[in-house]
Amino acid sequence: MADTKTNTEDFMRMYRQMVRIRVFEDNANQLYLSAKMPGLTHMYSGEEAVAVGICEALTDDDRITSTHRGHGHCVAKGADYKQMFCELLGKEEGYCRGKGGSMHIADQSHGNLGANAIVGGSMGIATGSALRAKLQGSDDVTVCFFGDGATAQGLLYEVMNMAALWQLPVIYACENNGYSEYTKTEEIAAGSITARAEAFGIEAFTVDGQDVLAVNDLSQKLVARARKGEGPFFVELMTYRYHGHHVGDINRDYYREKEEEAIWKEQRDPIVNFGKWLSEEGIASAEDLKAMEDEIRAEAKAAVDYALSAKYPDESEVDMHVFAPTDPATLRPGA
Amino acid sequence: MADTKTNTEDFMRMYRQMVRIRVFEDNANQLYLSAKMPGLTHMYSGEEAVAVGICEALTDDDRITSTHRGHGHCVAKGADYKQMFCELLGKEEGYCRGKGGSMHIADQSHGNLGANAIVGGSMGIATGSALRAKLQGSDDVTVCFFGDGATAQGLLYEVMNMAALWQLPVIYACENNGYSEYTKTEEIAAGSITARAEAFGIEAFTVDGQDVLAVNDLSQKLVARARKGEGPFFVELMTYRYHGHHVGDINRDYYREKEEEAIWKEQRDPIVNFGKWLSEEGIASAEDLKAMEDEIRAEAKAAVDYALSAKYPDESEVDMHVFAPTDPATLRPGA
Amino acid sequence: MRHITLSQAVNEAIAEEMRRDLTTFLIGEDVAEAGTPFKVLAGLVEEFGPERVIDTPIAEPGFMGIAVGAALTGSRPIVDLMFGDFLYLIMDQLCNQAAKAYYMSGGKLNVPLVLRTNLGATRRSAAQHSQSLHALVAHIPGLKVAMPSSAYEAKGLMKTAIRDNNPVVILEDKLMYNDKAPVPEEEYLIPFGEAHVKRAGTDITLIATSSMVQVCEAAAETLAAEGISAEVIDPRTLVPLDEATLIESAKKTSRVIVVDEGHQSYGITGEIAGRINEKAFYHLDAPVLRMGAMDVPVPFSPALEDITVPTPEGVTENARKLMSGEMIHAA
Amino acid sequence: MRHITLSQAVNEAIAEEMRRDLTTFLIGEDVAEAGTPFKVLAGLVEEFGPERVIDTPIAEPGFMGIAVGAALTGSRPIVDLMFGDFLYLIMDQLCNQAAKAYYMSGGKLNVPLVLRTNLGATRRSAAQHSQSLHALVAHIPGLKVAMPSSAYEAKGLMKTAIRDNNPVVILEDKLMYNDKAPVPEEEYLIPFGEAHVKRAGTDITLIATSSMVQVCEAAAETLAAEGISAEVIDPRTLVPLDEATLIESAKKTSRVIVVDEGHQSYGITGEIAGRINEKAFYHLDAPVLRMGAMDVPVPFSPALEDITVPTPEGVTENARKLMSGEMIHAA
Ligand SMILES: Cc1ncc(C[n+]2csc(CCOP(=O)(O)OP(=O)(O)O)c2C)c(N)n1
Ligand SMILES: Cc1ncc(C[n+]2csc(CCOP(=O)(O)OP(=O)(O)O)c2C)c(N)n1
Ligand SMILES: [Mg+2]
Ligand SMILES: [Mg+2]
Repeated sequence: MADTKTNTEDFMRMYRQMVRIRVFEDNANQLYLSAKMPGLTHMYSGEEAVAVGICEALTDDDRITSTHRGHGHCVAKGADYKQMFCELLGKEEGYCRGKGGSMHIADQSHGNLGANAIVGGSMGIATGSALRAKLQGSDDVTVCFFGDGATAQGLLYEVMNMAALWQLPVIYACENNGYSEYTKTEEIAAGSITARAEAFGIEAFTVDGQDVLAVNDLSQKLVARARKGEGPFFVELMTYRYHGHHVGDINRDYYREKEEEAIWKEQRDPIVNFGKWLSEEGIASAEDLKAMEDEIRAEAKAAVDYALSAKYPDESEVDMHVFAPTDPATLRPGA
Repeated sequence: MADTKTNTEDFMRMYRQMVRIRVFEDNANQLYLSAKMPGLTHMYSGEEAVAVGICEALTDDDRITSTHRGHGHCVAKGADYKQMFCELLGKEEGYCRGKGGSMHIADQSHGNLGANAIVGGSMGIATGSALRAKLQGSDDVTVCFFGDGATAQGLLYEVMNMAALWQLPVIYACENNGYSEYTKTEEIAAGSITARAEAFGIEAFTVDGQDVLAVNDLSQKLVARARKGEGPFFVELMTYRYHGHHVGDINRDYYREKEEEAIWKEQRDPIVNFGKWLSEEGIASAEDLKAMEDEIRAEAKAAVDYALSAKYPDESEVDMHVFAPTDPATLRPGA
Repeated sequence: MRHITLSQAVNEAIAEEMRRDLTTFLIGEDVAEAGTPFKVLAGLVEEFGPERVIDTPIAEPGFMGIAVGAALTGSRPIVDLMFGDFLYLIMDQLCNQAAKAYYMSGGKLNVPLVLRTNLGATRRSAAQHSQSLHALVAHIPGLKVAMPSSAYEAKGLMKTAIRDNNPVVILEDKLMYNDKAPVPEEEYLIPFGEAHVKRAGTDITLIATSSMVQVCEAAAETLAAEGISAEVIDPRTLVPLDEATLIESAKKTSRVIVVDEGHQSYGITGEIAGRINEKAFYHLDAPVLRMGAMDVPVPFSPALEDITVPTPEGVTENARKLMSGEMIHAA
Repeated sequence: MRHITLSQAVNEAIAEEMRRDLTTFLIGEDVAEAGTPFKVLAGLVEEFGPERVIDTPIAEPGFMGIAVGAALTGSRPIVDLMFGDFLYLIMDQLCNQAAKAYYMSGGKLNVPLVLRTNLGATRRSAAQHSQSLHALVAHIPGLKVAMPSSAYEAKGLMKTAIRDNNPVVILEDKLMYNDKAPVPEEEYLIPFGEAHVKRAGTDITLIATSSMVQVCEAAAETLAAEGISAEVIDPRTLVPLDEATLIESAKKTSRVIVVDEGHQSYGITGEIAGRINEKAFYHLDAPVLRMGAMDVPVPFSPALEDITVPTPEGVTENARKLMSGEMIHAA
């Protein structure tokens, strides 16, 4: 285990970020249940150690691509509650001016290239970001988040092939939460997921996605190596989603058992277990952690209230942002 | 080596089929060079042992899917010269009434589901044919031919995953001729091609694609196992194309060396080497083989002449075959 | 007559045809136990078993290709594509392979396959889950395209599609799954290429597809109260298109609005308007008006999304203008 | 002025822009040493090196996605798609990702990317290598679409495309690569959304895209000999579309034919005809005629292929009919 003294700040930030994700999702769920949120959303609760363990190994210059289950990545990469809740509610002050919503949420200024409603849709984007880094001699690294279900998309193999051939600084992070929608992973994935990456000559790892320190430790190493041009890498993170596939997926007995959910929630919760460790190590008392959580909950409540009363974009915005402007001066010869 | 006495007929048929392919391509090339053929075509010369070794392990009920380099598969699966040359020239008596041409040629009645001008485009089709066999309780096997270059297409991994999950009777036959168009395989394929199949839990094999007996031997075994429900399988066949990527690709020094071509042609020719073996084993003399070839050349010449003077489809055919008719009786309730 | 939902209608149609023809099977993501996210296929796996109601991995190009191969060799697959927006992923298998096989083989190989998917915005699902992409498939020779406007059409068109010997794309409006309509107990099929006059009228023709039929019926109701008699016509299939019925109505009323939920530009309203203008030109009192969805990606925000699609008010407004002889774009 | 081929024009445009802007790069299959099968990019890898002229494996969705990611983060990729028929393979990355990123991010992320590909039949390449699929991309909000009709346009439009901050699809006619046209030595750009009157006329307007401009110019020549003065207009970009110039001409001549090589049904002729009918209705003496390619997969046989696309004779014939006041479809 790392040197706890010097790392106290890091540990506390990781804990905080995990709680921030959990609290965000609790509020999102509440907004749905009280019919205040338009549409549906996919919650990240239970998987916090994955996003946080990885994103804490990244700088603001590093990029990520996210998924339909994107709130966790967004928070972990440094986003604010206010603009996130505004986005969730389709308000003008949202990160995407309300045009994206939950499935396209992103704090673009922190290197989040966007949640994506196409399963696997961002695999090319992440790889392309890494190609850009290599071409421009920049040492940033891109992490591509996707689920176990997304490994069925052929695009992954196309871009892994090119990433391997060109040694791109990209890390493929497969969040294996055991399910894609209402189907168990073993029913939709033949063979071995990591072996698939290895077959392309890509070093692949499996890690406990409920252990934020383990995830962070591996991520630190791989990010450092990717920066030096030793990429790409593939990581399979074993995790679990607590809620249904989306907020509306309430009765899920037909595809997964209550006992299974209970075991993960009660024995493997990434926040509870990390909290225990922090206390045991004398880094933070249970009270400290409780106080932190309370403060975060209060912040979330304020953000939700703000977002609920924030204004919608003006109707005139409907046909704005279809095309980015091009400076007319650029379009003159020689310019 | 197999029991030569009992297999004489098989050996001679394999030899004949290989020669038939070579002769077909020689004539196709000639038609191109003399500007008698519309468009371009991709020649199979040099790869004959692959198509023949595999197709000789199949029955007429077994299916294949073919590629842009499809004449070899077509001949090997039992097609006639006359209808093939007619197709190549866009004549009404062609297998596809002149509508398909070289890149869509197929003797459909022998289970050839078609050449395909989309690289990788037939991988789903072959797998679907195998799914049909399984659903309908039929014991036929489908072979999917594709090139090394096609392994870059994500579709392959999508369908291999499903074929493995559902244990389908399909054999993926990767014709590794060292090039995709003007690029060497090592520049476009990271890692190991067979390992990619193995990662999906599919048994994979590599075989010398210039040795028709080795190919046929392996194929017999895999086809038999696939019939029993032990599929899918993957085979990488190491081979070489003698001509350019297509008939128009004449100056190819910039991407491959003349010496390399010479070595394959002079030392590893599948027909010459098998012919030698047949003589050594006392199965057929050099004269017998020469006579066979002459007879085939004469047949080809006759077919070419026939095709050259055959008629084009009538203009009225242009909008025929857009939609297949549906018997109106079927469209009545209860019918 | 009993009233059932569009969802039940689709389910019944598929069940009836699967009973009738053992070569049919369903394939797609979460079609079995889950019965799709919209629950449209609920119960089918219980009746037909997992061999004929096949759950796939998330690999749209792959399972579409597999369906094409099965169809080419004697099965009749019904492919479930969870969202119409995923059409982009399967275009190659659908348009390069399925649509062209019969033609390229000179009539030797055909692809009896149904692709069912959906369209429609205003469900707060944002730009990648709200598109109405029927124009893309209608443009490709070799594909038939059907768009049911109620449970009645959903059932009758689906049954015809399954029996057709060609690839047929059926697009259902995902906001209409719970809408009820009268559907006979007795079996019926709706032939392709026969438009349906949903409401007869004499002053103006409203041609509408899918959920826009409801929109136009509502507009017609308002117009009727104002003494304007609107005829509402649902083409039901874009390919084949029943041009004759549309043109006949245009000649009768001399005024036409075409309403559709696909993006307006380079979409299907241009085709329909183009044909009517060409073939009923000398009977028209005013230009054919086109009302498609705005040419913008579908925004998430409810404040924006609702204004991207045609509404009864918008149709009514345009109809009034046409009727009042206002010289639209006359400058 | 010097005459150069369309192929050279494209090559020059790309080379000039790659010299000017170091964030540009080329990516595609066999673009480097081979310079593409059509040799359009020959020599570029020698000047710019393999880092900026990148050969890919045969993985169109993959390298398209990679280009989108590079564009989103500060590069300006030029993607080479060997045949326009492969558009089907990249539709998801192009239409769900590239086209929508700017909008979905509320204007925070943009995708400055050029996709160059081709169109055009009569090359004896059969159904999967001969399609003209511009209608599919023109329908999707967020994509600009350009179609050069000669070497001059090919150069000027390409340079503008590379400098544009949005995804631009450029479709070149693959049979025109060796066609020469006068191209200035000095640098020039052609603005998007400005149609070009290729030939002025007063009696009838022929609106034509890509190689159909040549077809219409030939027709105009024949018509001139018969005393009919035809105006030939090339929109140059479908998105944005210079509606004003088209409508102005229609108002002037009162008779219009729209000629395009995409399939006629649900293609771009409907859109252009629809807009003209709507906005120049009261000035038209006859319906706008549409001439697209036949609604059939492209056949291989030369005997069939040549009759699937519009020809000068066909255009001339239709123009004569319109001029003679023959009541087309008047029944
Ligand atoms: C291309 C595509 N296919 C299907 C869907 C519908 N869908 C949304 S999420 C999902 C399951 C994804 O599973 P996984 O990748 O494991 O991610 P998880 O939801 O478990 O985080 C599916 C099938 C989609 N959005 N995009
Ligand atoms: C989807 C697609 N991309 C690109 C092409 C152009 N193309 C035709 S053949 C070929 C090379 C194929 O290489 P390989 O699969 O190794 O087959 P080979 O030609 O060597 O037999 C390419 C790139 C195509 N026809 N289809
Ligand atoms: Mg999952
Ligand atoms: Mg090869």
